[in-house]
Amino acid sequence: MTRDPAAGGAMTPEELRAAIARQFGRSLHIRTLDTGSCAVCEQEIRLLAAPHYDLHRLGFFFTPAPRHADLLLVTGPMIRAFEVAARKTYDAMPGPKVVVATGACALGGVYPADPFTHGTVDAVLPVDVWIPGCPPSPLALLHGLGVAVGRLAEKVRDLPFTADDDPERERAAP
Amino acid sequence: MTPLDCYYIAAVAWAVAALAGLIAVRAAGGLRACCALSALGGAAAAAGGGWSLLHGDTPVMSLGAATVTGGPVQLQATSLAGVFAALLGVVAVAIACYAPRYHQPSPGTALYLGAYHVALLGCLAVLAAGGMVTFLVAWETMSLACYLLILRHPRDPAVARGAFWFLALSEAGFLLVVAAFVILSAKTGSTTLSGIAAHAAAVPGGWRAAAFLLALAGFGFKAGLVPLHAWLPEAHPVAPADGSAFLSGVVVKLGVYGIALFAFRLAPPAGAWPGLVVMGGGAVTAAVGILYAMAERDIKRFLAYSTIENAGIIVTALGAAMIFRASGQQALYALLLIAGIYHVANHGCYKTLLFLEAGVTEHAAGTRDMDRLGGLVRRLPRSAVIAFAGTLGIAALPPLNGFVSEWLIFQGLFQGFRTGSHLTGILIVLAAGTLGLTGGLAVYAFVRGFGIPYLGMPRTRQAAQASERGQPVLGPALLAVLCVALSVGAPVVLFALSKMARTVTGVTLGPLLLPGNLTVIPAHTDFAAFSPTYLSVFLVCALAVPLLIYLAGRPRARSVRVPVWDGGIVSFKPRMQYSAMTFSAPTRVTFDALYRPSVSVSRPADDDPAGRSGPVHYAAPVTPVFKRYLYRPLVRALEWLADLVRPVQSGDVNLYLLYVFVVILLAYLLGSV
Amino acid sequence: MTLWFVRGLRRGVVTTRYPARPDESAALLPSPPAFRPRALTEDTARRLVQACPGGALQLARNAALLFDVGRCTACGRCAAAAPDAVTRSGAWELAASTRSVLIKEIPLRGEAR
Amino acid sequence: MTTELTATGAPRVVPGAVTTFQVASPDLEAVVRDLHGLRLADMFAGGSGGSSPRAGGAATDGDAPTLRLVWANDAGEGQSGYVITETQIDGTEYPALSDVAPAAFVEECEIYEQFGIRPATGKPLNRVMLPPHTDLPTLGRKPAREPDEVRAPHAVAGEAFEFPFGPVRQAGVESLYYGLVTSGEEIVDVYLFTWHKHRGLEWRLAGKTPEQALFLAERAEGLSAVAVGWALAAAVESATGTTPPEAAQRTRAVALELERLYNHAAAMAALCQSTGLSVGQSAAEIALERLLRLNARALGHRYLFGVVAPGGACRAPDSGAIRGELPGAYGEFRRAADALLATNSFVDRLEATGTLTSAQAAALGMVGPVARATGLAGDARLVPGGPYDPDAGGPGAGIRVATATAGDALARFTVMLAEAAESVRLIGQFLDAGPFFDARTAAGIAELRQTAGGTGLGWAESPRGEALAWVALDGDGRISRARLRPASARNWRGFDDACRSGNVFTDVPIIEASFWLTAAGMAR
Repeated sequence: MTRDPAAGGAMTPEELRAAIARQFGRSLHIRTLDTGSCAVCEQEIRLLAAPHYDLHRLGFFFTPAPRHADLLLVTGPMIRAFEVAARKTYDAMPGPKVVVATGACALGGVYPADPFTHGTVDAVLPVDVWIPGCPPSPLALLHGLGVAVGRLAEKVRDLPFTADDDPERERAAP
Repeated sequence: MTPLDCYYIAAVAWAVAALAGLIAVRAAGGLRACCALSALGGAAAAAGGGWSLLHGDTPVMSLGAATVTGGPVQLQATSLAGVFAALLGVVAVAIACYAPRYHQPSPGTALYLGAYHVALLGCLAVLAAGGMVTFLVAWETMSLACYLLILRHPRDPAVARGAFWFLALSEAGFLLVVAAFVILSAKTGSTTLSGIAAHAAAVPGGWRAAAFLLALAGFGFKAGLVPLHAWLPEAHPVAPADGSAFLSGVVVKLGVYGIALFAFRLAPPAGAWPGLVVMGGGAVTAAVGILYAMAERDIKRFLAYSTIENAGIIVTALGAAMIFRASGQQALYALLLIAGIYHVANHGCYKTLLFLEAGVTEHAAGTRDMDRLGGLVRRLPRSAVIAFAGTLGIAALPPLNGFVSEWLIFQGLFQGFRTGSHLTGILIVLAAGTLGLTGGLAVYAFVRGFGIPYLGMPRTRQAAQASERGQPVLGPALLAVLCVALSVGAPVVLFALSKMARTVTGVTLGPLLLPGNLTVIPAHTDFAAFSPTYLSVFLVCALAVPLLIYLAGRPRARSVRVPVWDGGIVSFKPRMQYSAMTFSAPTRVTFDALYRPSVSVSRPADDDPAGRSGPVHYAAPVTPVFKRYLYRPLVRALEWLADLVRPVQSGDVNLYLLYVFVVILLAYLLGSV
Repeated sequence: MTLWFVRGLRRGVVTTRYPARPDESAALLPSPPAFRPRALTEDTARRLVQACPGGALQLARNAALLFDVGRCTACGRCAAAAPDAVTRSGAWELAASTRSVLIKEIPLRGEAR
Repeated sequence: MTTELTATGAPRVVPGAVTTFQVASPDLEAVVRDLHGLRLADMFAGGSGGSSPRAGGAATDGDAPTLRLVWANDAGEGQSGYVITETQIDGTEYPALSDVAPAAFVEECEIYEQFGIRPATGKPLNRVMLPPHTDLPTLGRKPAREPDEVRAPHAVAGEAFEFPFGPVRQAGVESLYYGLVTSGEEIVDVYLFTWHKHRGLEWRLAGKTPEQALFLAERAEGLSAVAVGWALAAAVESATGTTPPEAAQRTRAVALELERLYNHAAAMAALCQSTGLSVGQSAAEIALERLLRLNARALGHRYLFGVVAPGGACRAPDSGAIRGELPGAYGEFRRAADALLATNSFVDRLEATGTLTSAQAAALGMVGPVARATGLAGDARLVPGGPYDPDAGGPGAGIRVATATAGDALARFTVMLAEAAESVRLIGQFLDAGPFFDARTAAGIAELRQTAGGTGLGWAESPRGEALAWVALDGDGRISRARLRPASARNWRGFDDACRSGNVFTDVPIIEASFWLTAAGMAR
């Protein structure tokens, strides 16, 4: 895969977010890529544009053309047979570009690496942001997009996922 | 020395070339020599034509005493014919530059070149004919020679059929032309054209009308007026490329010349109706021609139909000119005559160019089927550039020449309101609308005609392996330059043409057309104006602007080159690109009534389960309306008549003697009455 | 179209204010488990690892439970396997720009160390 | 109940049960002709005894796979049931069934890819699952040679061209490749493939415990997770002779109807999108989102994952939440639907678009709304037994199966609307039918009886139509061969016929939305 600086492959997330904040300001275009999902992540992504979530108000837009896309929202376990198409899509995007692995499949939670699938997206594409969840709800996706462009802080960093009688618990719960 | 002397030089050169062709073309050297002579003749004819434009008509001069033609050969260089002669010369030069690389030295080529040069002679004689007998003999010579040059490969049945279509229709036309001439000369008692023109007053209106209509039909066969156009799409594809270039570039124009001859020089019928008839016929021809062109995938058939369209445009202009003359609008009369003749010159150039390039394509890629070509712009860059110039010209896009003449024609037609009669005005504007539709479709058709073969991916292996090594370039390139010149140098051309118009119509257009400073106005200062020269310059500059902007603002960072976005499919295949037929599908759907396509989809056997792999055959051929509903019945009727008269041909000598006797008797009786 | 216009007016605004304001509908979402170290003995942990279908839970060498939040599908099988040791974390803003921060180390109960 | 069936013996469908017949390979074709009154619901190979492939390894070339045909009787009136014919295939060929029953064609291709056995007639087989030029593990013997590419040579001779669409299509939809062969306007032909989404689920399921298998089965086609999960659970239960508690059955039924509701709302949104009616799309999506939130509140997951478990159900629905929310959410749905039906620009685009005749639908074995829109009244919920059976304590008055006759996109849409109304009624009845179990103590799950091997067929009516699952268990209760057949695996094969019914290629998105299938379900 082409990992030239212009294509944003080898940037550190900080540089990348700086570049995005500089270049895209308040409008960022999203290309989605299904590498073998079960169609639920796609439904949730479609709902991002629905009245309840309306990601356009935040300056995000879906675009069918990777040429116009700044952010690649990848779902599914990256099936090997789809690798060519995935690389093509990534290469077709102008840099700097962000790759967001979306959903437990894309993070290796459902399918192991085996003859059929790579198991995770980052086996093929340089992932910049990971969004857990099966499926990640539209709210989680919004948060993920916010993290991707550096508008929202990551909260998961200081979540211990240990319960009872430690103060962290309160911060974790909404 | 007069323009005629140039014609003599041309004639001699071509006659020698014909002989040289017949004798010497077994060797490449002979081929080149023959073509050199041909080019010399062409140059002479062009010079003579141009000269006679400015010089005006020469007096009729007769050669020799009684000859085979039954009377002295009468010649005259008229300025109307001058334009056509100049075009003839230019086309001859271009083809002479083209032929040596296109043809292989062979007996077939020898015969072909012989016939071709005889055809050139015939055309020249038609244009230089001062007398009706000379004209008719020359005309027939030209037709027969053209028939022979179409028959380059006589053993191929398709070729034979195409050639026969040409011969049959030209003979039919010839009879009508003869009838027209006979009427006029009988009524005027003169056999020279200028004589007929002089005594035109003596011809009763009815006879004038009859003569004119006969001539219109007769020459209409050559000019390809619908529905008399059937030979063009049949003959053009089967003839060699330069042959079909010659047919479209010159022979068709001679039909136009004949119509102009009868409409403007010889006894033209009075009243507006003949003009309306001509204009209507022209408009219909233009529309039908371009519509059928949209349904063609064979490049040469496509170009042939586009020739029909352009002939229609020219004839429309001439018809409008007749109308304006009848309504006393002398300036517009002259303007439209000029515009029509201008279009003759333009079309002669770019259509010849395009046919020659079609020949290059056919030799380089081995097919004329657009849907088997593609991507030629990379394989044949030079011919792509040249063909692009021709395409811009024929699509009437500035800065090429087609735009100038069509602009003038439209400006003339839009002034139909000046005729005074509402009905006429409306009809003229209707014709303008039809031409507008035609022009739009022409752009569409030639986006297809250039885009499908030259752009995209090669659709077949031959197309992918096409190479322009050894392919002729000079001839088409010459014509491309001429196309640009005819547009940039429009004021000069118009100056010459206005001289011609003055000789023909007696109207001095000068300042009404060219107020100086390279501007052109359509006969009335209060209507419109533009300057082809400045427009061309401006367009070139305008082209430079985005380039400069790009150069100024191009990204400083290293740009990344990635393949075309194809939706991520594994491999993009040539069959996934627009084909010629699918590109024109919208038109074919819109004008369903005309095309009557018979759609047929055939899949693997119906008992097969859905989704089984298998080829799907799809075809939507267009119904050849005119052939089926006009010509086939005619042919049937002829055969029926032939059967009727067969008994007369018993083969019994005595019976034939009886016929002779009866005829003599009748002649005697009639004579004594 | 007027019909739709009127409907839209009558329908009013349903759009969430997130991220400006928190969205209460997030409380309904399935969320990854949170573990009670007190109740997390070694064999409980082993049961949890067994129960997890996505391999999000693993036993680390230093007797800690490795919980990969990224691979967790919040299927609830671990909670079913050991209700006393596992509860609902309620966390849902889990996006991370570093894969490693999604992998949590849950200490097992004291005497296991 | 396994009996011999000769070519002449008429098959006997036992209502509400699965009757299995042994058919000798030579008789198979004749039997298929006899059975042709029934609907060929599925066809698969493998699972012959205990010698089936384990996870990670293909079977040895030696074993002769068993060919199983599943036939459904859609008679309704308590007569519905299933018939399975088992045939031992020796060698590499079996009688060509797709010539008799066209519905079998796609399965013939799958079986060739997975087991290397093919119909006796040498006719070409398409590529369905296996990507080209890959050496993926298969369930049985590898095919002798690569299957043909779909619609390999298109001899459209320039009069038409292939409009390539996908696999990466517009944003927010699944990867799916269409070849639209169009003459510029109308569609001459359509073919599609989804092998780039093939996740080898059936290969993965081999060797899994039923619990692990269900986790994957739900993700075979996430938008009908409940139906596929239920089908697999039911298959396991019938293989082990377990009967889940009634409360759990009702839970599954509630979940299934909730799934139907949100799917039809989503289909409505997709239809609006495909017709460019964004106001309608927003209205439909408001309804959809409310239904999804209802799912989350009632059963803990927006898409109802993890509700069904082998032997019962993990979670009990929150009756109060459903009673409180459903009327409002469905009201949104209903109002949007009514407004759409009153919008001519919308209705006109759907009318006479993507028409499928009932003859085609029957020949291709269509299921669900697609089939019902052509007048075929099949519905897996009509099979006696289970929570829907009025005689077994199910909702009164049974199920009113909504059908239409036109077979076009509009008919499918109206069928969906009627089904949504019916689902609301059914949910109400299930909630009234009695108390659910307490979810915290897993009382909803009956212990699976350990049996030495055994096979079972399970079914459920997903929003897209009948979902089937078949399992063979080995001695220690693990799955030795599982067959998943979501409705999408069936209905895509009717898609190209619907597209070819005189449509222009801007109709294809509408047809796709009105079918409302998933590529995931087809590729598995």
